[in-house]
Amino acid sequence: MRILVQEEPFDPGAETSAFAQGRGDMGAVVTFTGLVRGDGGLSAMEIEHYPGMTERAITAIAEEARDRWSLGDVLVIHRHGRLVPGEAIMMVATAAPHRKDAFEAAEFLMDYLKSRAPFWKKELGPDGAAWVAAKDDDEAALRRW
Amino acid sequence: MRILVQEEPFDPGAETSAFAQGRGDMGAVVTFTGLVRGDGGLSAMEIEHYPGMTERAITAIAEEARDRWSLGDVLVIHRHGRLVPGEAIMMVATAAPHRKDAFEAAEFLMDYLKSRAPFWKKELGPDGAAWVAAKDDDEAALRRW
Amino acid sequence: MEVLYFAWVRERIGIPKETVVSDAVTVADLVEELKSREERYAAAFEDVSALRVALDQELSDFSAPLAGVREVAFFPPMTGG
Amino acid sequence: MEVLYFAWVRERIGIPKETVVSDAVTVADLVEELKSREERYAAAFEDVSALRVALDQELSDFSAPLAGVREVAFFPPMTGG
Repeated sequence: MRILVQEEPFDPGAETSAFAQGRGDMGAVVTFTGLVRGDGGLSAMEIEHYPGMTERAITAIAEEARDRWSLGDVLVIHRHGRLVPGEAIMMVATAAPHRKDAFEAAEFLMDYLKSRAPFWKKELGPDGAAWVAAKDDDEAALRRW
Repeated sequence: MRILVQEEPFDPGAETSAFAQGRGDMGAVVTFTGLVRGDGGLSAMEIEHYPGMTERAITAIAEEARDRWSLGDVLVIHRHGRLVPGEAIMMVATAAPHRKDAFEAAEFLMDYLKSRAPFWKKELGPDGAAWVAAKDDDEAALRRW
Repeated sequence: MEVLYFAWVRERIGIPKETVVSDAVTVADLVEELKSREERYAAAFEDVSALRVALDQELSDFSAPLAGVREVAFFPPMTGG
Repeated sequence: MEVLYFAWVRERIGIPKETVVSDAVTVADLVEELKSREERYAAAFEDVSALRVALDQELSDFSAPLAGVREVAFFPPMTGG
């Protein structure tokens, strides 16, 4: 299990390669990458987080995923600081013997990261800066687990 | 949309990088990579396919995914021929504005590729060669779509 | 018409492909005709419920008519992905 | 105890962190105490249903007791991922 909370950019492809490497017993690797969208004239995104709690919260989420599904490994990378459109904000990767576990665990991790890990996004666009509001949909997505 | 049926190995990481590159309007990229598992003493896998029908079947599956979900792009790579444990058999990637579409479309593509694309796997192990039997689970997985 | 065999169907029949001249009306009729030919066909088509058929590269079923079909393929359930 | 503010709560109050000496029994009591201090606190805590609270870096709620807590953090609903 590997959890990285960092300001530096990362390369989702290189992380996927490293994660999938030499998994003789795992048949399925699922990755999710979240990218900054440039629609609405967005010029940058600033992500604030709560150092200390962030790592704890993500570790707890990842451990719960490992308890619930048969997983070989879990990777979570989440950036903070300033990002521009097209850049990767975060990624999740899961490895499992079977695809159902890998998919479900990745979706579970994403649903929890959206609403339970202490990150806050601010969008900078033509009308200035605005904090992204939490979506009811994201809260609802947690109820299925 | 890009569909590749090939004997040559491919690098899931490099494909992920290329696929996720410069998607200013897509917030979510999901990838699934299927790897040859080495458990049970498996030494190699041979994948037979039906040239011509394979490409048609995968194209039809990918087009259906684009009709059903809001997707920016779809990638499917599937190998045939001889593979050894740890090698990537296939991958699917989906890009969408939102994560729900990217996840669901990737799972849909996988479920259909498992049972509706003309590939047949043969496992070579300590007791000789054996064709992989289709699983009832895989047929059942299609019913949710 | 061209008849193709894949995976263990191909192995049992011993060839990947052959040209068949037949008056069979449906896929099931063609299967009966092939089974009556030789033991290896009878062995391959013993249990058609374990088989799938494609007509001109589209999945079909054993009751489908063969009129106008150029390529028939028989194979076990697919195991891709 | 240390009190931390994030995102627009931090912006409204104007500081990311402060040390607060208080006899507040619950989080809600602490919020009332802070609100009575200055207008910027009253503005930040105007609608606590729009806020979340963490006690010693674990999500909690406004009725939770503060006994033994060293770090309290107030912030809007998270928007990670």
